Amino acid sequence: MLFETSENYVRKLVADGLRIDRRGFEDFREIKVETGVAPKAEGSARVTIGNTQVLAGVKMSLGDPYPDTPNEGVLIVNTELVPIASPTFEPGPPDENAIEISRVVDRGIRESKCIELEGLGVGEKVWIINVDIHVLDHDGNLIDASALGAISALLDAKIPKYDENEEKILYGEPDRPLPVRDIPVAVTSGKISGKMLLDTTLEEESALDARLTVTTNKNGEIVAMQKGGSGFFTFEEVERAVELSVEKGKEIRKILGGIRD
Amino acid sequence: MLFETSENYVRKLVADGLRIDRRGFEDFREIKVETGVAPKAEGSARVTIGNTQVLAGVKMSLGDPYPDTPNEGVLIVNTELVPIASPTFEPGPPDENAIEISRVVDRGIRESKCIELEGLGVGEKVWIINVDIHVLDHDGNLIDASALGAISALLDAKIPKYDENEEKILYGEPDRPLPVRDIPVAVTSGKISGKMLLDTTLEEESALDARLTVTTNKNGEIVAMQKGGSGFFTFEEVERAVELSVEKGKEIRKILGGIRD
Amino acid sequence: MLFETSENYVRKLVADGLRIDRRGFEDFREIKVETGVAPKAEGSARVTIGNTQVLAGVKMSLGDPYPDTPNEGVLIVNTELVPIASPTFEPGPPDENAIEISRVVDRGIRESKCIELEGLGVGEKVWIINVDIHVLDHDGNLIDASALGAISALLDAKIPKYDENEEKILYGEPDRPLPVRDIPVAVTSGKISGKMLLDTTLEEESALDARLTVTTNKNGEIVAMQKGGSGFFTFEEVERAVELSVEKGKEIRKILGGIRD
Amino acid sequence: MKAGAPERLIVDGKRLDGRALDEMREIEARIGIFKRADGSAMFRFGNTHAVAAVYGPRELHPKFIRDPKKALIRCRYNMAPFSSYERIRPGVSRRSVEISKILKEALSQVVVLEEFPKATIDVFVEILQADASTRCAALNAAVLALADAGIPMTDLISSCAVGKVDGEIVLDVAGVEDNYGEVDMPIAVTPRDGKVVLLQIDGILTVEEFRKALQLAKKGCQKVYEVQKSALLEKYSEEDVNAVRDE
Amino acid sequence: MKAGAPERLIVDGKRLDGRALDEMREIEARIGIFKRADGSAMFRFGNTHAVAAVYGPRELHPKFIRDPKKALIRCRYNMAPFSSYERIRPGVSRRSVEISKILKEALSQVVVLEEFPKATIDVFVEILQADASTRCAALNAAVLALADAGIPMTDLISSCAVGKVDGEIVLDVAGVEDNYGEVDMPIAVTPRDGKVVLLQIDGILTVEEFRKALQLAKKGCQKVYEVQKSALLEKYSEEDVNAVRDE
Amino acid sequence: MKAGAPERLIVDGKRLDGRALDEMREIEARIGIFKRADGSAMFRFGNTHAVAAVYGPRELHPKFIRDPKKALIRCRYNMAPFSSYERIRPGVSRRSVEISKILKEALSQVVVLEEFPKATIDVFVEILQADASTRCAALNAAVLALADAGIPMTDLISSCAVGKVDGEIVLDVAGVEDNYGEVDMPIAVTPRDGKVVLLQIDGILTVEEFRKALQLAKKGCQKVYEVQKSALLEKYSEEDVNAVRDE
Repeated sequence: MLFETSENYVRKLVADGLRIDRRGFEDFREIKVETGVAPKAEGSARVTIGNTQVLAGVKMSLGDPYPDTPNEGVLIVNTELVPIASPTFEPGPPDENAIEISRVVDRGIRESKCIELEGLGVGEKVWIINVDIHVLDHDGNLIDASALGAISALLDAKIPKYDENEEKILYGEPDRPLPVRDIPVAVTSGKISGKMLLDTTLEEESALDARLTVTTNKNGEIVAMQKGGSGFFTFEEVERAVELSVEKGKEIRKILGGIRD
Repeated sequence: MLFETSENYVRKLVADGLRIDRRGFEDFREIKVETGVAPKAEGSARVTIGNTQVLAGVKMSLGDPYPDTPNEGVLIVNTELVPIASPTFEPGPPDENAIEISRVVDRGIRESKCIELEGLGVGEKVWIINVDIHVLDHDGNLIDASALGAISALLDAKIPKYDENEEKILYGEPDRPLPVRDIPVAVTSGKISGKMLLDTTLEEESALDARLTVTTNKNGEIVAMQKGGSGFFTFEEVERAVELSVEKGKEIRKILGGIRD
Repeated sequence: MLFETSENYVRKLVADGLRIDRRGFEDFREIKVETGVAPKAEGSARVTIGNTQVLAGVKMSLGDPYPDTPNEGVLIVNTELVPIASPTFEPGPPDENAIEISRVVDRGIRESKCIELEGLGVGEKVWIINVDIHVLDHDGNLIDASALGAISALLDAKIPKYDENEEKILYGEPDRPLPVRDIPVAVTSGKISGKMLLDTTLEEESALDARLTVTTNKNGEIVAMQKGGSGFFTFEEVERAVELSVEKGKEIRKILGGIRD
Repeated sequence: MKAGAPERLIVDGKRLDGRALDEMREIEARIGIFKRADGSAMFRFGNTHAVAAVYGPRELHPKFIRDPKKALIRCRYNMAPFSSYERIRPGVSRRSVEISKILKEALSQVVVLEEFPKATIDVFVEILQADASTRCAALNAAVLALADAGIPMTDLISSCAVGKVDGEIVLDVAGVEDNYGEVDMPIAVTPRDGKVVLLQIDGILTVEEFRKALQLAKKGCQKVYEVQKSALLEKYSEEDVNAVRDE
Repeated sequence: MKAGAPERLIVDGKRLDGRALDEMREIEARIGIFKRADGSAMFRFGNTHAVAAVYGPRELHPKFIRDPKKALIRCRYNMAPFSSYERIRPGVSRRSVEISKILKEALSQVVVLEEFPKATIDVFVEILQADASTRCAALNAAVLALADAGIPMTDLISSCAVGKVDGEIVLDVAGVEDNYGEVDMPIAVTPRDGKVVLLQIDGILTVEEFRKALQLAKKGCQKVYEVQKSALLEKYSEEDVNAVRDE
Repeated sequence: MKAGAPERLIVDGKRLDGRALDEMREIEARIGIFKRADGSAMFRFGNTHAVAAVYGPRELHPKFIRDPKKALIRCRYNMAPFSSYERIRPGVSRRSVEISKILKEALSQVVVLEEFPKATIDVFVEILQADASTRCAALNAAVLALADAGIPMTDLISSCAVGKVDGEIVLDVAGVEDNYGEVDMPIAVTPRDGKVVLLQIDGILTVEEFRKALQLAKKGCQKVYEVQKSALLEKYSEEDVNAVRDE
């Protein structure tokens, strides 16, 4: 009941051109990125977008390559919507929402070819790069926050030394930075009452009809896209979402500029 | 309510010597077998018995043999009662009904020794033969239809070429037919109102007390048997079911004669 | 209702210094240990403590060592609270109670270093020692009974012969006894109505506030400890539980003296 | 570059299977293919073959997940184990969970859910043969099965994929193009209203290329719609299908 | 032919363990072996050792699976991890699911289910030692546990296996025969009515051999029945067991 | 002896990280760190970092597991995959199930469960960095999160670990000591009443050593309590926290 009232309130407000927190439709909340927060990880980052808080960690190990790319590293993205973050998150294996986040983030990284996977072989083995996204506090826009956490942790990541005689990874002893050559940024446009909004809060998402996540690279090209929600977009709205993503992607990419310095 | 009425109606009819679709107690519905329906499978078949429709596919890969038969191929039968086929089938891992079908079909193939598993080694590996039974439309007699689908798909199957230098299976490039030397056929006798019926429909199965599946080979020998259901058979009924299976098995085996031509 | 009455009755009785079966607070029920009860196991034992009945079996196979102990055998303890033993046990994977028993028993064996794991390498492989605890009848004090079953089965265990040419374990042909150099014994003190009781029955456990399991070795040293239950112990009670365990451990160890004769 | 890739995928303006850049594979659609289901249909793009069945509207269990105002659509996309050269292990994968979710969301846009409060409408799709665009074929079959089940809808859904191959934007990627192409972009629209109800991209497109791809996709979806309409009209002549509002 | 098989399994009309072709292993049965269960029993064929416990009739959850007219029997067949030379991994396998199903179906034939509408009767069987015919031992123990629990039954069930070894039909296959024999045929009958409530065959039998096997199985089941009856009578002398109708 | 162990872990009465035998690592505690949760807190021993969130009291489903007289505490202890050098696979392990159970039992001692019949209070703990004593840090964070949620409690809980390293009893085992030490003994007490609500030992202690360890643990828990109290007082000055009875 309370929930629905909130939903209707959001709809009405947006129809009137307003947002609860008085932001403009195309404004993000404050974005903060802190790296190196998990010292036993090869790379890690805490991203906050307003009250939304996501931790991402990169762990590397040696394993088998895919048969058709025998010398390339393997990227695996996993998202855990741990129950700490929301009363609606249940313990257990990732549900369809967590899986969708993982796959959208994965595609942004993979399709942008931002990681140079080609040089990541070690003998017959290759580096397996696990990117784990751990959502700690859910106040909306989890896809953008998760994607940002993932690329931040990758930018922070150092490949550990490997002792070939002992056949042992020397965790805690970084060898060289993980080769990252692009910075994909996901920007999600939400649709409420026929309007397009960026960076929706959880409250706004109760009234969300549809969302379109557009991930762009540093050249301003599209590298991945994902429509979600049971609503629709017109062709014009799709093109507008692309423009917004290109534009906001540039701004957000600047925030990450410092990680590799 | 409706269901139970149907059940009682079937019972009464059968007690009077009749079937809903006016067939004789020992008549099958029309059986159709079409092979090659899944071109990316090594072998495949669509079997329809009346409105019951089953798809079976054979996929082959290389894997480890059982320790006590190091040069023999490995047969694995799996049945999926996909929810497309019936309002009572649920998504999820195979339940006891699906498992029973798999195991009865498996035993018919395995015990009849119809596949020459002995020649299926490739170096230290052997061919793993996955027979997947996919039930698409359920109108009764799933065991007979599944068994028929499995042996039809095996008769249709060609072993793919193997590139020893690249250690790669060349799917889509058949090398030779899978060696099949017998054709086991399962015929299930259902018991309703104390009478024995062949090829029961779904509606009839609502009134089924017990069933006895007898699988025979081309010599008219028994190769496998399975009693199911909470009812019973007398010793005389068991012997009658065997006679029926031998007889009907011969007729059904003729239908498959053309697959290997 | 009945259950709660029983719980209150137990509490009142204990508060008055009495137990339902008239035992003293520090008395065990009769303990019986029979070994060799599962001839296909490398070692086995049936332990009864009053009406509580536990079967433990040791199965050995060859597998990979832990990376940091390449020449040591591997111990794995698993407990199945099979539904045969109690109306409250459900089929399915071990629940938190079964897992706790496994881990407490495991720690007693592991930390006492009672098995000489060091000599259990076979080429690149090592012996994997599976200790399976199968609870058949639950009348309380499962931890002590399970621990006793596990060490009894280990004392009974013989390493099977291994045919190096055939790379095959010759089950049923014992080579030598499993090297066991200590006998850890777990003794659990239960707390009811502020009193400490040993060897609680199932009925008493309905009124149990907390329990403290202390496992000791033949030198009378503590090798493992586990507090359970939502109640508490005072520091004095903890020390008393230790004394009781040392004392009772000696008595129980005598019962096992004959297994290796 | 993956091993085994052909040198070129487009030669003299033609694709390796002989199609023009804006040419689809052969399309086939049929409805009413199963007896047990309340509605059923098949849809085929060349060697990509999907069958769909609809059960419902029916009671939803457990009660606490019911929506008092409208029906819930549940959707399961599944690949038959023998649909692909590498056997597909039975059971859900992350890929199938994601596709099931986006199909469900697309279908929810056109079904008049308010007509069946508290109920569920279950849509099951099996991919019997897979040669790219399986999610598009699944959606095309699913919407026909819904129509066959007499479920009221505001519009159909027509879906196809465009892609980028050898630097060119092409319609209905298939076969070797699927393995070595640069971009895959499945899309679904409501043919009468032109609403985009499914859209995904894998791979790098400039904004300009994306616009071009969108236009080509519109054409492809229109082609799919024609075939879907024919399949429905075929059934029309046989029986009363006034429950299918969109025809 | 599997590696390691002995040359002959029958020498001079005797089996390798010294038994005649129609001779069973030693049989043992006892009831009331556990305290917690409502009924319990053990049954042993030589080194095949099954224990069974019955809980119920008791309330069935969740409610929607209850049968308003009769009780449901649930059955779990399980092998102890250490019952076999190769450790049995805990948890269900396809084999254990199938055996649990056929045991449940056999027991449903003799229990008077109509006396306990909406309830469940849970039958749990553990195989503590396995040397062939474990499903037969399981069923023999289960039916005794049901009797021990005072569950009304129309008859007992007695089960054994026959097989074909070195070309001969033999009773109660065991040990090396189980590994290298040609046919295994477990069967279960109601001893008074002669109803066949479980029947399976693995391996090739001519129709003539099958008839011979059936006759031998009848004899075996009768032998099992005598032992079951003794176990029940032993309990008889101790307490009132009038709930056990079949004695 | 495991490979790679340093020759000595204590040199001249100092541990390898420079601490005295009875010295803890740096401790940090904060409450109210998350927005969504009803209560939240973090607790850190050096590089061991736990965060906890509390949801509830809230309705418990399904109904038949409710306790009509009091609330149920449910607890989940989980390690983030990147909290350790070896990646922790997501999902429950036997270790995490056991720790969740003993944390739940410890918390049940101090929460006034009778105030919320039929309800559940859910306590979730994530270990973000792991360097020994994660269960102690988890419990210290959890009890603060409960206080932050305004759940009535009879006392706090303060937890730390003692151990035996190079033959000496030391406080707050960490780093290399955790890998090569002889004994680990986590303990938790209610700081005002001195009740032991969690206690485990791994490794060999004489009775005498155990007594010494208990005394050292008491001191450690008192130190933890001071930090917990400060964290609560910091919040005090900001808002009305009279629901937290133990201050």
